[in-house]
Order: sequence, then structure tokens, then C-alpha cells
Amino acid sequence: MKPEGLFGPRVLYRRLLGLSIFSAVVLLVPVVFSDPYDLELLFLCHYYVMLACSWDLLTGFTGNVSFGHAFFVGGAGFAGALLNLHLGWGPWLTLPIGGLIAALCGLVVGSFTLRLRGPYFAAVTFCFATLLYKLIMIRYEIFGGEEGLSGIDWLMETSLGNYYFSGILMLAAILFLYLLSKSSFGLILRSIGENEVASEGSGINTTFYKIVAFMISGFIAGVAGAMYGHAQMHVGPEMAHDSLSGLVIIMAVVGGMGSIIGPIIGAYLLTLANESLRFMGEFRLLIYSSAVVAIILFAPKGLLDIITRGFRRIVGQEK
Amino acid sequence: MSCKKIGFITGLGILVFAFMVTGSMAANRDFDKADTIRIGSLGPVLLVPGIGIHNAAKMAVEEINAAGGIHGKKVELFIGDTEGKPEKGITALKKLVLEDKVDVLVGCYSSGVALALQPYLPRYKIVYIATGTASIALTNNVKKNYKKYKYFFRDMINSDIRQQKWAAKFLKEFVNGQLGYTKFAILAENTKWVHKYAPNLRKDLEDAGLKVTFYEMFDIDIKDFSPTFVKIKSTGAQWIGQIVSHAASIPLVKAWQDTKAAPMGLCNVASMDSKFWEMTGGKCLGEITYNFIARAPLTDKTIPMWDKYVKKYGTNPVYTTGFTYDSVYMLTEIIKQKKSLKSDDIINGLENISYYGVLHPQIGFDKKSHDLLKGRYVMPMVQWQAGAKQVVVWPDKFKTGNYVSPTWWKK
Amino acid sequence: MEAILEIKELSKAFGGLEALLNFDMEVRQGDLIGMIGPNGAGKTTVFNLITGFIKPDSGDVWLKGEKTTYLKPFQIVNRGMSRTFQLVDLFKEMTVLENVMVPCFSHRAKQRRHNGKKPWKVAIEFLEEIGLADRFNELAKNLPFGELRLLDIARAMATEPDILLLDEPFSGLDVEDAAVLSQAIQRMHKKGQTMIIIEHRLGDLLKLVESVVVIVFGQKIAEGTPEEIMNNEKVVNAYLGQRRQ
Amino acid sequence: MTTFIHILVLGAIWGALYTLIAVGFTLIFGVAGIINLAHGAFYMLGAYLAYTFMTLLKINVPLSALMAVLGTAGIGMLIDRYGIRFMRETHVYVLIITLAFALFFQELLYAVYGPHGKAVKSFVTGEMLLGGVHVSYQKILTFFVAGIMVTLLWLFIKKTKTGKSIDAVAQNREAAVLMGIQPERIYVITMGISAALAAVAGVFIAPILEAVPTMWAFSLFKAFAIVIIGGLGSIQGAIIAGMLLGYSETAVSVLISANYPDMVYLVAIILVLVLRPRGLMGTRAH
Repeated sequence: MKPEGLFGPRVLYRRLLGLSIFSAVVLLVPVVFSDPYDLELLFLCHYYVMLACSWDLLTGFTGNVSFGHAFFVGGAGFAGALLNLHLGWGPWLTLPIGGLIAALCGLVVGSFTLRLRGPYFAAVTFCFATLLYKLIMIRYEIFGGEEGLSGIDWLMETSLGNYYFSGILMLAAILFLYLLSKSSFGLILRSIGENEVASEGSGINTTFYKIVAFMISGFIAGVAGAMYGHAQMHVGPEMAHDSLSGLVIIMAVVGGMGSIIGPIIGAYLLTLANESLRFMGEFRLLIYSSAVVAIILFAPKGLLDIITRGFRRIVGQEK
Repeated sequence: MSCKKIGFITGLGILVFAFMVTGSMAANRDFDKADTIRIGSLGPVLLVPGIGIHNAAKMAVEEINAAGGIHGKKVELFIGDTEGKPEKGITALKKLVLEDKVDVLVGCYSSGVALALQPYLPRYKIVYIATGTASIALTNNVKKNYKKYKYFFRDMINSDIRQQKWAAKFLKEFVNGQLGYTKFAILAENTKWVHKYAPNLRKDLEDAGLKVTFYEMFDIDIKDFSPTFVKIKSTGAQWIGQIVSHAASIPLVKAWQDTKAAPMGLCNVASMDSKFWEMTGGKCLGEITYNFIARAPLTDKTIPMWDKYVKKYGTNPVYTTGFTYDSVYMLTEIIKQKKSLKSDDIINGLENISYYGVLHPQIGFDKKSHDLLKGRYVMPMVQWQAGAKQVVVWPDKFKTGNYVSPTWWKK
Repeated sequence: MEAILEIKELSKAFGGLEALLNFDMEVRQGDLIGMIGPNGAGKTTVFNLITGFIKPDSGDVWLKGEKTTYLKPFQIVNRGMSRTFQLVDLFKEMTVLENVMVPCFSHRAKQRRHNGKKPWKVAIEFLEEIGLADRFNELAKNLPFGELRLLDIARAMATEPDILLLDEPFSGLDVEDAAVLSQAIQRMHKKGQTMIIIEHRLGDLLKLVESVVVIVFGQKIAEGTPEEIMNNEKVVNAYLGQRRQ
Repeated sequence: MTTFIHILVLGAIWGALYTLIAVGFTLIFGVAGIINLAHGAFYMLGAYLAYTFMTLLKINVPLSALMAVLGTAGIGMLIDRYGIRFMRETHVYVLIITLAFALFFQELLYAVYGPHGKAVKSFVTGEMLLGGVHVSYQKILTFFVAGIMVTLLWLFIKKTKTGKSIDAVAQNREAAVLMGIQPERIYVITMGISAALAAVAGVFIAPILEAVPTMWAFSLFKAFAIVIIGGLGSIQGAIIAGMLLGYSETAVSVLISANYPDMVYLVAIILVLVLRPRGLMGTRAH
């Protein structure tokens, strides 16, 4: 007897096979689509995938909606930018350091929100991000205020370089988060989301797991934020703005929360849809947001759910 | 099932890639091989300064094409929406350069956006004349690192020195000299183009023996300005110098009119627009702002261009209009002259140009900083007067009416 | 024999209400103790206090010679005392197997698993013991109420506790389910599992247990074998008497 | 002295407005247990509908205001009926669908009216001097309207049959169901009332500030902050915290700098949740 969908090496192998096909596609895309503009767009997809997946580890599993993912992105982005501008450290240093700073931010927010759930949790995470945003605005002589900081060293000289750098980083992040979510760590996070009291009553140090989840989520979002700053050669307060947090939430939800794979779909789809609707002019964002509302209304569990169910039906495996 | 799940993702991914068009990148095309000359216009398409940029560029391009284009080649215009935000500006620039393959760029409202765009110019080797950005940091970059930033030119009056000196002159000569006020409040938004402007203005006033009773750089997110005006009033200020471009101008003007703190006049970019009266419900009555274009014979071309613009778009030109209109002409002039789209040729041409535009008879750029040449600009002070009229009250040379003090103000 | 759980003068008040006053109790290895009392008498409060979910105002809890009074719930579990919950509220969106796997990752369970056995295999064993092994892949929310109770017990057992605390395991069960549960408890008892059971349904309880503690208004009023308790006048007046009316 | 009076007057006006926005937010949480992130969008819709009726269609003030409020209430009820109902118990879902609705309305108004602020003429012109301070009649009117609306809400809940049903559902849904109350009907009505209250605030703020497509966020944050400080679900708490926030923000911007008022609510939320997680008068523990 072997439980399906759990830890069995064969199942894991199959899933990893799926991930490697995805990796191969990511790595081969530039062969077909070499236009720099397309690559820049796909770079954005990579960035958002990293944000949405790292958010998913925190929220999709523990069930507490974080409205402050921008705190990590902005914190690491600005930290990286300042280190680059003042000390001349390159991306190879600022990315990991940005990530560590964001992990530290995660530790702080995590400790503040330990006892909080639901709306209270949402409010405090939101407050941290907004405090950072306000700080950037008020201490403009350090953070550049409304305009942010420009003149940061580039990540890679060409769009192709940016594409591969971000692509490999993204694949590493996905693989790491996916394996983590399928490990005991993921199981425990889910149990905390389902019922924290019972989880603690099962001998689990829920505080520890929640804070570690915060730190890992923050680290990956932070690396992504620092990477984005270098790739854009600019960091701005919008990286700490609540609208970025909102966008990340919506990407993850549209794709399907609590699966790591779902947010990948959401991030790719929404980033590309946003761009391909450009011909609609000023109605672009209206159509985009109506589509988002429709998807959440009609597929509350996300697109991944619809896709897998549809696929099962085709193959005839519907229970 | 998981394998299929992932198979599906790949499938979806491939589908999604099919959205996109392939093409190839070519910086600095060959003039002879180019069918058309492509100009990119950057600016927020829904904000007044951006509309002013795009309309002016469109009008100039249409005129140039009607006159036969550049050696028979038509000029094509591409619009990039910056939404007034650096992040969106970068996306717009990438789209113009990488997808639309434009040869030169004009436009851009907001210094922060232009600063974010500057590092991309050497990367794409594309020449860009900024027509709506005032921070001196932009041209200082050119001066400091000419090799990297030589692609950048500014056809606009820098705020840090030129606008600031002009503002100080207005406050000293007119407000103090003619009206006799000595206590000033400086209310400036906290954005890049003001960072040196406001403190230096304060210094100039204090050096002239005038009092600055209130000085604040406020966050552009602020919604309610009543407390700020209350504070200004309590300091006994007799004149408020506002320096506002990005902030919520409508609530600001409403709160000013409601609290009746003191007369207000210096720079409010939204207030330069002829629709501002309607937008504030007439609450801007009495407010003064300088502008960079007016229906006055700045050169022979000014009034005809103004009238044509009003006829075509049903609205007055705004401050970015004149700069953009002239810049598009200058760029085509150089391309025509050099028969080249190579950035070095264009830079060389622009550095040596002396162009008869709508704003000044001899527009030209400083060879080291690529800023406008000294003295080749004007900035009339315009007051909103009863009946939604925009009246030039200073300097006397361009005056179209007298200054009217707000009725509620008792000195 | 040495007591493995000692409760000394434990007191707790909520606002002005004395939920528990100077409560003493000793539990020895292999004991199967019942705890009875009317609604609101403070039985669940005892459980909440000794498992760390509520902090007492005064008094102490000693588990195997170690003071655990102010430890956190998960620390107490890892020192060998687990409990079930009165209102069964498990990990509903997770499968039966996953429900039992969570405690397999507690510090205590991990330490005791030296033989390198896979956690899911350990979990299956616990499910087999309680008779739910064939439903391991079902989502917990789809289980009927009786099986949920069993699952909660399996979950608590998976931490391999020295003392297992069952909070009203029979409430809401029909006769059949109750019989299954009784058998399971007896099996565990035979294996030497120490247990304390809170219960309302005296019939089921008194048949099972060896000794009974009676709590009324936050105070222990009697302790003894089921027969002694049935004949104790104080108990009959305070509790059983009311029932008979 | 004038400064002090100013803080007193302006603080009261903002406090009243904040309260008006926040009571609706706390009401729907207390009754239906949902955090409605589209609450700010109702406030914005109120302002824009007022602009549409008054400035564009030139309908008279009282009728436009009424239509704006009722229209928003209707939209609120539709969202509750078709957007929230079937997933009401999942708070993650409710948070996200209401956020999506808020963004949708932002883009809708952006597409229809553009990004510029739209001005609405004051309902009453003129101003009065209060202890040496100019206060426009519009602001005084807003203050009184806010006070009246909150009082009316109180009376409605305590005196009318529907109101009592709402109260009953808020206190104990199971018991209310046993008494023959249909909770779903109550939820829809409550959402309508909640939306209407936000819309009233929007209608009256429009002439003081402006109607812009991003205004929803500002009001939502303030409402969320007030309700967390006052305690989720508590109307008294919302009133107290609303007035406190109005006064403290005004005091900070007059006495320190206009840059800092937002810090007040951000820090207050964190402090309150760390020190007293249930808020000042919270009815529900987290």
C-alpha cells in the first residue's frame, strides 16, 4: 500500500520531471524568441513568479493573508540599491544581502504577527510595508522619495543576460519552494493554517515554523526585489507600495493558492495579459481587472484547479 | 496527475508565448535603408503635461510630413505611456526602442522618470530630448559623465537654478517691491525637481532681508491641506509661494481658498492648464503660477502655432507643448541635415544647433551639460482672474492685465 | 510506584469566576482515570491548564519529575503528554493520513523513530490500530463524526505520549461508535497506556476506568473506584442525584 | 489659541467623516464576519456618482445625493449577493474577491473619467468664523450629516424590526436562525447599509477634496485602522477610534508636519495589536 500524492519517490520523480520540462522550456525560449522586448517581458514574468510563489509559501499554506509582501521587495530593493550606489557592490553581493535583509524583515514581521490571525494579520503586514513606503517618501535624501534611486549598476548588459539570470534564479526558487512545500515543512505549515491549536497540540513548535516561513518567503522576495532593482537600474517607492502587494496576491490567487505551481501560472498569465492587452488603450486595465474578478468569482480555487480538473476529465480519471 | 499538471503549464506557456511577435533588434538604423523616420514620444497619456507632449509631437510630425518629410521619407510617431511613474516609464521606453524601433526620443514629464530612463540611453545608443523635466541632476549627469550620458538633451528650463532664480526675482521685485509684502511661506512638494529649488529659494529670500515664516516640503500623498494652511496662517505669512507639480493640486487650491491663509502665487503646474478653473470649480481664483508658454509674440511662430493648436485640440498649449514642438522640429532638422540616424551624428548636430522655434529665436544646447543655453527662455507669471481668465501680470514686458488681490485678503 | 503526573494546588480564575481551586491529583504509570463533573465544573480547564493552553494563577504541574507548569503546549507534548479536543477540529482539508503525520514530525516522535522508518508508515500503523487505515486518503472533512473522534485520538497517539488525555471522547457518538471507541481504549490500556478521560456519559466511562475523580464548581469533591463514587453521598447529591431526577 | 481651535474644529470634522466610513466597515464585519476591502470603493462610488449626477447631469443636490447613496447601496448588495455569498465562510476568499472588486472599480472609473481629480461644487456656499477660524459651511454640513447618519444607524439597529434582526444575527447567528431570521437576507441588507454609509461620506467629501480613482485606498486604510483600533465589530469602538484618529492626525499635521499624519494610524495599528489585540472595545477575539 502506498499513499498517493505523498512523498513517494515515484510521484516526486514525476513532478520533478514536469518541473524539468518547464525548466527546459524556460531555458530554450530565447532560441525562438530572441527579440529583446519579449525577453524583457519574460524577465518581468520571472520576477513576478518569484514574488507570487514566495507569497504562496507564507499565505497559501498558513492561511493568513499577507498584505505586505512589498515590504520584502522594497526593503531588499532599496538595500541593494544603496549598497550598490554607495559602496559599489555588484549584483553578486547585493542580491544575497538584499535577500538576507528581507529575511530579517521577515523575522521582525513574523514576531509581530505571531498571535494574530485573519484581518489582524493582514493589517499588521500591510502596516509594515506602508511604513517603509512612507519612510522612502519622507527620508527622500536617502531613498530618493517619489522618484526613487536611479543609476544602479545593471544586472546583465543585455536583455538576454537578464533573461537567463532571472530565469535560473526563478527556477531555483521554484524548485526549492516546491520541494519545501512537499516536505514535512510544507505539511506542518498547512496544518498550522488548518488549525494552529491542534498543530501545537501535536507537539509542533508553530512559532518556529511560522517565523521560518516568513524568513524564507522574505528571502526569496528580497532576492527578486534586489534583482529587479539592478535589472531596471532603478528602484522606486512603488516597490514598497500596497498595489504591488495586491498584485502579488491576485496573481497567486488567480493561479491557485497553496500549490506553488498555481502562482507560476497566475504570474505568467497576468503579466503577459497585461502586456498583450496594450492595444486596448485606456481600457486595458479595465478589461484586465474585470477578467481578474471573473476568474476569482468563477474559479475561486484558481486556474490550476480548473486545468487539472479539465485534464482529468479529458483523460477520464474524474472520480 | 502531477505530470499532466506540469504538462499543462508548459502547454499554456507555449500558447502564451505565441501571443508575442518576433522581430530583431537594430540600434541606429541606416538612414538610406530606412523607409520612414521613427520618433518616440514619451509622456503620461492621460495627464495634462503628457497630453501636451503627445499633441505637440503629433502636430509637428503632421506638419513635417505635409511639407514633404525628411528627404521624401515620412516621419512616423510612436507614443509611449509613462503614466508619470519611473517604473512605467522604463517599460514604455523599452517598448518604444525594442519593439517600435524608434530612432530618436522626445518628451517625458517628471524628472524622476527621466532619471530612471537616462541609464538606458547608452545601452540603446538613442538620442533623447527631454521636454518636461526640470531637475538639474539630469544635465549634471551629462556634465559629470559625458561619455555615458551624451545621448541626453534637455529642452526645458531647469528648476534648481533658472526657475528658482526667476521665482526669487518675482517674489523680490513684484511681491516685495510692488506689493510691499515681507513675510513669505514656502510650500513645496517633496519631489526631485524641488529638492534644491525650495531650499535655495528660501535662502535667496532670507539673504534679501525678507522673512520666511513657514517652510515645508510635503509628501505628495497628502489629501487634506487645510491643516497646513492653518499653520501657514498662524505664522503671519503675507504671501504663499507654492511649488507644486505632482501633488493633488485641486484639494490644495480648495483648501487654500477655504482657509484664506494669504495670497498664493509661484508655481503650480496643474494651474497652467486652461481647464484648471473648471476642475477646481473656480476655486483657483487669484492664484498665480508661472508658465513657459503664453499667447504672446515670444517669436513670430508662437501665436500662429498657439492658434493652430487650440483649433486642432480644443485646448490651450501647456508648458510641455512648446518645448516638444520645437524639439521634434530640431531632431528632424538635424536628421535632414546629416542624412544620418547615427546617434553620434545627431548629438553633434544638436550641440551646434541654433534653432528659431516657437519659444525662442535662438534655441541651443550647452555642449558640456546639454542643458538649454543660458538666457534663451521666458517665464511669464499668470494669474487666474474672474471669468476664468488667465492674465499675465508680470513681467511688465508681457503683461496682459493687472494683479488683482483676493477680495478676502486684508494686508 | 512513582507518580508520572503530579498536579499540586492548581488554581485558575476567569474574571471573578473560580474555574479551578486548589486541585490536586496524581497519576501513575498504566492508570486509566475518569474525570467527571457537571457542565462547567472545570474538567476541561484542568486539561487546558496541564497541557499549557492556559496558564494557571497558582499551583504546579510535574510531569515525570519535571515542572511543566509554564511550558508551551508543544513543549508539554514533547515531554510526553498529549490530548484530544472536546470540539473535534482537525486539519480538515488534509487527508486522514496527513492528519496523523503532523504529530509524527514533532520533536518527540522524531527522536523515538530511530529505526529510520518512514513517517507515513508510522502514521499508517497508528491508523491501523484505531481502525481507520483503509480511509487514509480521504479528506478529514469527509469523515463521519465518530471516525473524526477516532482520528483525533490517533493524532494524539502519534506523538507517542506517556499520558493521553481524552476530552469527552464519547460525546456525540452513537452506540456502535461508542463501542468501537471503548474497545480501542481498552486495547490501549492493556498495552500499558496511561490515560485520563473526561466524560459526561457515566455509563460508558464507569465501565472502562479503574478510578474516578469528581469535580464540582472547580473543586475536587471525591476520588475512588467507580463503586465508591457511585455510593459517595456527596457525589450523589452534587451530581449523580441531579441526573436521576 | 487659533491653532488650538483649528485642531478642534478640523479634527472634529475629519473624525466625524472617518467615523462615518468606519461604522459601515465594522457593521458588516460584526454581522457577517467579513472584511470588506471594497468598502473604500463604495466611498469612491458615492463621490463619483455625486459628480455624475450633480456636475455632469446637472440634477439638484438633494436628489443627486440620494441617488448616489442608493445607487452605491444597490451595488453593494449586488456584490454581496453574487460575489461573496457562496464563499462567505472562507475569509481568505472574501478578502481577495473584495480587493479584486475594489481594483475593478478603480479601473472602471479611471477608464470612464480619467486619472484627474473631478471637482464637485459645494452644496452650500459660504463659510463662518468659529473662534477666529474660517470654516466652510460644506465642512460644517458634513460634520452634522455624519453625526446624524451614525445616530440614525444606532436608532435603526435598536428600534426597528429589521435592525433588531441585524443585531440578533451579529450577536448569535445560530440563535437568530432558530428565531426564524434568514441570515443571508440580513447580510445583503447590512451590506447595503454599510455601502450607503460609505457613499454618504463620499458624496460629502467630494466637494472638499476631489473625486479620483485612487481615493478608495486612502479611505479603506483609515476605516481598517479605526476598526482595528476600536475593535472589529464594535460600533462604539469605531466612533471613539474615528474621532481619536481625526483629532490626532489633525494635531500632528498642524503641530508637526503634514508628512506625518499617516504614521499615526500605522503605528497605532501595530501598537494596538501588540498590546491589546482585541482593540479598544473589541467584541471578537482574533
